Amino acid sequence: MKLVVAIIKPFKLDDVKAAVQAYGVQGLTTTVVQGFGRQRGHTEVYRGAEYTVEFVPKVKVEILVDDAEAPGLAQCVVEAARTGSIGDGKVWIMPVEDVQRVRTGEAGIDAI
Amino acid sequence: MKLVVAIIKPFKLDDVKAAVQAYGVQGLTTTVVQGFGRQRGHTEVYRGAEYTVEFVPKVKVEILVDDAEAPGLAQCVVEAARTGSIGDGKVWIMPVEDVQRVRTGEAGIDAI
Amino acid sequence: MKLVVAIIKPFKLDDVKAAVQAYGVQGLTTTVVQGFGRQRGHTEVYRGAEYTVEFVPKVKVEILVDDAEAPGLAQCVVEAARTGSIGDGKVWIMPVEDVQRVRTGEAGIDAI
Amino acid sequence: MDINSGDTAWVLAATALVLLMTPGLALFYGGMVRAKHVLAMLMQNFFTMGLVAVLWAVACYSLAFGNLGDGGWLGDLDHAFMRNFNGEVFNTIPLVLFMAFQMTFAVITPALMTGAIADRMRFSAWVWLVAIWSIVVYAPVAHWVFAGGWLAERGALDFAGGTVVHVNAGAGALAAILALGVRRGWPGTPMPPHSLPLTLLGTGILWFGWFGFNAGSALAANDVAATAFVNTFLAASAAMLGWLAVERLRGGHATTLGAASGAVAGLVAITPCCGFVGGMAPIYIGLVAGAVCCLACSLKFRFGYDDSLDVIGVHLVGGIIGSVLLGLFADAAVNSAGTDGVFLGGGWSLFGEQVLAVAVVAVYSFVVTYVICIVLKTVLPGGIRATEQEEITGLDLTLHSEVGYSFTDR
Amino acid sequence: MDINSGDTAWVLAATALVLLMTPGLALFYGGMVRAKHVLAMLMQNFFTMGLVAVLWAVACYSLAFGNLGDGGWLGDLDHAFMRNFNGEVFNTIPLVLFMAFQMTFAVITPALMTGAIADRMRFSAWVWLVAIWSIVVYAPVAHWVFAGGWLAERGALDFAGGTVVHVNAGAGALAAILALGVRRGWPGTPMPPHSLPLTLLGTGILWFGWFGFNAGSALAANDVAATAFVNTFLAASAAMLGWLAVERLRGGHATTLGAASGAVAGLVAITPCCGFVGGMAPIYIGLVAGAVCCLACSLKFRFGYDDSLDVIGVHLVGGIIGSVLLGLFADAAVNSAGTDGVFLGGGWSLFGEQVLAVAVVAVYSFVVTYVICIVLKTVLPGGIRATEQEEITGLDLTLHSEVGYSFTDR
Amino acid sequence: MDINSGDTAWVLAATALVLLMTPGLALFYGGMVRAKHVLAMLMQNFFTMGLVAVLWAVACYSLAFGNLGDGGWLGDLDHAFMRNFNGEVFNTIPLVLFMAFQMTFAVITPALMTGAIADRMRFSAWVWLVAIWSIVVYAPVAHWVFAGGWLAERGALDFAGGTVVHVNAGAGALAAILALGVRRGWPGTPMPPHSLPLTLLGTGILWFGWFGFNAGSALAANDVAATAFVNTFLAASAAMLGWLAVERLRGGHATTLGAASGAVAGLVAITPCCGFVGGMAPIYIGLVAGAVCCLACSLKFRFGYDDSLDVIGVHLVGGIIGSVLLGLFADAAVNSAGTDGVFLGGGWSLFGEQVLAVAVVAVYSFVVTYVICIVLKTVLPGGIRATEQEEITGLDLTLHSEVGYSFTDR
Ligand SMILES: Nc1ncnc2c1ncn2[C@@H]1O[C@H](COP(=O)(O)OP(=O)(O)O)[C@@H](O)[C@H]1O
Ligand SMILES: Nc1ncnc2c1ncn2[C@@H]1O[C@H](COP(=O)(O)OP(=O)(O)O)[C@@H](O)[C@H]1O
Ligand SMILES: Nc1ncnc2c1ncn2[C@@H]1O[C@H](COP(=O)(O)OP(=O)(O)O)[C@@H](O)[C@H]1O
Repeated sequence: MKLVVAIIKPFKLDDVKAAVQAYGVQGLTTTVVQGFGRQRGHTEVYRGAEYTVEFVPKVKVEILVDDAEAPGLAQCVVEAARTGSIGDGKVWIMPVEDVQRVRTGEAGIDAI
Repeated sequence: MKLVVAIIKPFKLDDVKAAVQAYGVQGLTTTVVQGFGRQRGHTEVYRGAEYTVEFVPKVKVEILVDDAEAPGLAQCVVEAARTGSIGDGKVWIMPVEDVQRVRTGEAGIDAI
Repeated sequence: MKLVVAIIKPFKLDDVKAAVQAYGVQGLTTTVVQGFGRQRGHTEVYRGAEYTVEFVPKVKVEILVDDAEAPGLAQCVVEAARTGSIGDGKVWIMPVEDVQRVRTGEAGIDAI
Repeated sequence: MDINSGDTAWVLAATALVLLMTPGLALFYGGMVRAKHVLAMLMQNFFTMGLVAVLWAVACYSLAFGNLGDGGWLGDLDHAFMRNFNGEVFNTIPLVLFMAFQMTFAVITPALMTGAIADRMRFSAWVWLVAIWSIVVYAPVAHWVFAGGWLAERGALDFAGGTVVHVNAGAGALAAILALGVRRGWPGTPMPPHSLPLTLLGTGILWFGWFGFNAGSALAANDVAATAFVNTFLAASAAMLGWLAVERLRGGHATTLGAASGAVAGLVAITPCCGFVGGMAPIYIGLVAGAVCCLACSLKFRFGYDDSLDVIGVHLVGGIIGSVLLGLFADAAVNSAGTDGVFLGGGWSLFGEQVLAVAVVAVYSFVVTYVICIVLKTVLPGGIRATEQEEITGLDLTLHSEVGYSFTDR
Repeated sequence: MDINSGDTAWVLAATALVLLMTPGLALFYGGMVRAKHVLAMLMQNFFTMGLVAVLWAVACYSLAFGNLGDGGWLGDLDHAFMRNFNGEVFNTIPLVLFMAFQMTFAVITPALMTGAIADRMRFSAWVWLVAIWSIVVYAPVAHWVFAGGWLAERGALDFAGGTVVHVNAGAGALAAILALGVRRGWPGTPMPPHSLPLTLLGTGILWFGWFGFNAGSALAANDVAATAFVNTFLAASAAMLGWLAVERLRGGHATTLGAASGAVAGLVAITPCCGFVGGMAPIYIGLVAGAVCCLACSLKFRFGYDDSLDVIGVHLVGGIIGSVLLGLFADAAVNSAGTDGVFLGGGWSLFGEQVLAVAVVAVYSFVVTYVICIVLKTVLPGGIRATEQEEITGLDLTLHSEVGYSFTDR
Repeated sequence: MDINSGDTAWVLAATALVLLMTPGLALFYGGMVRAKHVLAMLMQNFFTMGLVAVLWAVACYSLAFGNLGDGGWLGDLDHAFMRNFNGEVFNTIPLVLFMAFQMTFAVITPALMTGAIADRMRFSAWVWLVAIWSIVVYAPVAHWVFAGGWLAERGALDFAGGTVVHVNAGAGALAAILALGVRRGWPGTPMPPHSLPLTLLGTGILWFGWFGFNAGSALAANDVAATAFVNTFLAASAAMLGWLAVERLRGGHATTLGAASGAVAGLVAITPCCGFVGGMAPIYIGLVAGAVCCLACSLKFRFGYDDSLDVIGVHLVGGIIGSVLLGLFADAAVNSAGTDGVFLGGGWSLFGEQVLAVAVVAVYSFVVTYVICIVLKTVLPGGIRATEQEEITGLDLTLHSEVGYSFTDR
């Protein structure tokens, strides 16, 4: 099993979810994260005092998939998340051992 | 070392924590996440306009453990998190290299 | 590729970010998490009723790096995050396959 | 008598102030519940503003304030459906303004109970409870005490609602929670306030509005109103100090919620007294109320009733303290409509009447409210209690299809 | 005539109450937008308090209320730059107080439009729009109706602003959103309220302030003020019930936002009527307004205009309902300055004037507002619309360099 | 003189309005601190409402307002412990109401200082500071200016508290922060507001309450009150425009916090002037105050004092601006109790007295506050400063065992 992890722009989440579903995967987990990278943050001004905020809001998407589907799914996520401008994020794949579905105790590919 | 990762229903967190402690592991890290899966989301209505929210609040629990203990711990989490109804979540295990405790620099099993 | 993961005290984030940048890595992703461990939580009192909150606010930092740099980066994070008091957190390394930059589709080391 | 523009001006302003108290109460309570139940709490309170006002116009005002000064048990229906108000004057203000002023009291009294039953009553059950309660509990009790009914005729004093509002709502709340049962997980599961700033805002609004409640009850812009105003202020302040002192003496920190709760306890306790006492009395009454209510909030853990936001600890206990202490501190020099209490040499007769009034109102409200709840439990298809799943998911989403907060934008 | 201290006391208090309505409106609307746009909404409202007040002092008051009772089209400049107020009396209150009371109306009327144009207008465009609108729309319309201008002389009644405030703002809002276009993603993308507790707080403040708005419009502490007060209260309550009834009849839950919206709809509808009707009329008017406005809020989906927070559904529709129903319910017995409507045997003449006044104000406001927006679109360097990137990132950060909330401390 | 019901009605309402300002201030400040310190801020303000009111009743009112009009330095103890109020009249209102009105001023003045010392003072140190300060700073200064003491006798004017409230609190705040030191990490670490909607809500409440503060200071419902009311409104509005203009001229965006801060700066500056000036003066005073206070808020970075929420920049500077400009704009035609300033041909004598009064109050408050802080630093077991760990974790949890928000339910 693999875990496909993506850091994306928040407003692309719906597109990514749709693409994942279209790819045939019926579940995913998202987390609100703050990213730091090439994309510049922003400046806030309160009573003339400027604060530079270097972190940018991002969403992390995590998807468990079968080994064979992982590269294709990653590719699909990359395409759905792309706007072409800086800060679009990253997608990577991590190895996973032994997945279980809590409700049933099913393991492996049946668990997802 | 392994990382046991669980996506569970938020109100089961206390049970899971208790089970993990009972299993003999003294630390874990939790994250508020939003899950999408078989469990249906809900509908919100504002002035007659219906919005379907497909994401469901979940908690992610991450636990570092020794390789040998990982399967048992995963099993223990699965049992503690189970309510038997849809949306109970997933538990999986990921490989970890080289853990350190920040305070002391201790590595490996001593770090957790 | 590797993913260096750190659980740190929230107020050390700026130090860790600076150290990571100084080490030569130009991106990272942070998540607000709640930790449970040796560090005691706290007690809240509302109208005389005491609640013990065992979870402590932490920040998770995730950094993708080249295999070769991972141990050094982990070490660098450990040092930057250290206050010497209990609850400083953990740093660990996880294997990653196949990173892509969403914007360009670049893969591997070019993606980060 | 003619309309006096100054008195009318003050009662207009005071009525607006009291109206604002119900949203204030909604926020005060709303901040104390968990985020997933905040709207259900707000809704119970706002809905009460809707339903009770209409009922008041249709019948309850007339049931409460008809047969004024008859020494009896209930009003009539002369003013039902808003009849017979045109051109009528009450003391020095338009009668319809007196009706509006009293309407705000009729609204907030049942609303006080929402704090006790928080997080577990079905909304439809609340709709029925508040409707029936306004007719069979509030209207008669208001008649007995405020409209020259039998308790007033015996000599019980209640300037602005120690018995009619606070003891009444407090005893009703106790009955309702006994009928309803404890919240799932209580007392083991922590149920901390989700937003104390909201609660503190509510406290500020309540304090502000209470000036209308208490000083407005003089129904005139005169020295009694001024005295009631000062007493209200000082009692709230002193009770805050009293509550915080107990917190410190118990070895803990002074808490923000304690400061807020203490102020409210003082406002409750001074309510029956405010136009009848003077000098340092409000400070003494406030200190006692603050300290005792603080201690009283722990009783629920001992006796196992889930008074979620301490309506009994603050309103029932505070209302009793104020009503009874009035028997000691009442001072006829402050208000010729009053009398002297024990400390001013007036003997124990007022004290006795105060105790009687408290007891009668508490017992009546408790019994009738309990009966209403039991009947509703049987009669309503879904009963009066939210399901376990609704409690876990949150009443906002399950009963109202809404969520309170949504901070994460896409 | 001399100054009457009671009347002055009430109008002082009422003016403060109405001033508070604009912050209340800001919160009411602010809670309904997404978190990333909350400050932009608050800013449009607060800024209106700044700019319109100064314009009112400089010229608009005089343009609206000069040539009082001339049956004409516009005032003069006699009071421009705050001249000629010293020692002047209006009825029984200082003229300068009348000017301040009316100033609060001039502020909140354009502010009502911010709900319709939410989340997409550039701040600088709002600055220009509100400035020009105050002069060329609000001042003349106020003259026609409030200052004895031609509509008033014909016989149209508007106690506190059904046409001048609500129809006026509602029609202007419709023009502005047609000029502006829909929000990016509307109606497909969910845009749920980010904080309903904020909206409910705003509702409470609006309800409270509306007593000043309506009962203050009597400009005296008398029985008309008292009647206006009670009517305001009852209409809000009844409209809440009307709105919630429709929600239930449609098969859904009663919602918190529905309760709040219903109350506001009732307040809008009773505004023109409050000093001219009596008895159960406010309850009937409220029920109709609540039910109809609830249904009217769905029209935008059918016709495809993005009235973001339902200014048309609540203020335009509610204002029309109230102004027109006044033609039916008006009762000269309540207020000698009024007349009898259809139901009181006064015939259809008032009704006709009410319809005319509504139509004239709606058409005038719509056309002129549309022209202003189109001109601003051409003239302003950046146009009137925020860029797509600004809408995605949030107007708070992009237009004001601020963020609304920052709950995660380091 | 007899009690006038209209005047009494207005002062009752005004007193309630001013009381609400302290919760408003708490929210205004509370929104500007980080979330982990929000309750500590609210607590300092609410606690001040508790403690100062009781002290006022026990002694401070009498110390401030005894020996009325003696041209001297301090009152007496004739009214200590609430004695000698019964039946007494002050002008046309009950004396006890005057006492309550002034009580609200005594409460908010030290509360203003909490914005400067935010996020680092131990709560117990605040308890002592506010108690001592009320007695040794507020009471004498109020006597000098408000109670016909030596500064008033010389001819200094202060309608509602430019010197007594704002200069006094501002100078005290400066002393307190010098004694206390900067917040850990200041100015390097960003410390953005955690909830600007809370701050804007506070602004709305302050603006609303300030009408009571300023127009209530007429102690009557007359034309002076009306003028004070209008001036208050216009100055706030103009100052908002002034502040935003500076923000734009500096090349940045107009900010929401700027709009709020500007309005408050205008309210501060008009406070001493509001009953003594007329015409366009409030607009000019407001524009100056808004622009100058905006600039003054940057001084702390140059001089290195951590005036956390700009109490010096807004209240000290704004109070000075208003008090001094009164010497130019005062107009005896507006208020016979006033006099003509420079622009009305009254010459420089008033101006001189205003400068003197500002200087005396600023120096006295600064010196005495500094001494109090230093003494407390030595005497109190834990000193006056929170520990580094408390600052990092948050004062809410460490000093009050509470957290402000808990949005994540289980
Ligand atoms: N080395 C890294 N490790 C982990 N996350 C990273 C890394 N570099 C970037 N990210 C994440 O990816 C997001 C986008 O990266 P950024 O460099 O801004 O743009 P791009 O991916 O288009 O080059 C960042 O906000 C951060 O969340
Ligand atoms: N393929 C997946 N990858 C990552 N997370 C998943 C995946 N499928 C489900 N989840 C997570 O598990 C949760 C529960 O899954 P769901 O399908 O609703 O119920 P169940 O696990 O009982 O079948 C989801 O809300 C989501 O957070
Ligand atoms: N076994 C574990 N698995 C995952 N996270 C852990 C584990 N043990 C500790 N942590 C995380 O590390 C944080 C610090 O751990 P703690 O035991 O309190 O202190 P220390 O690391 O200094 O011994 C915890 O709050 C938790 O977030």
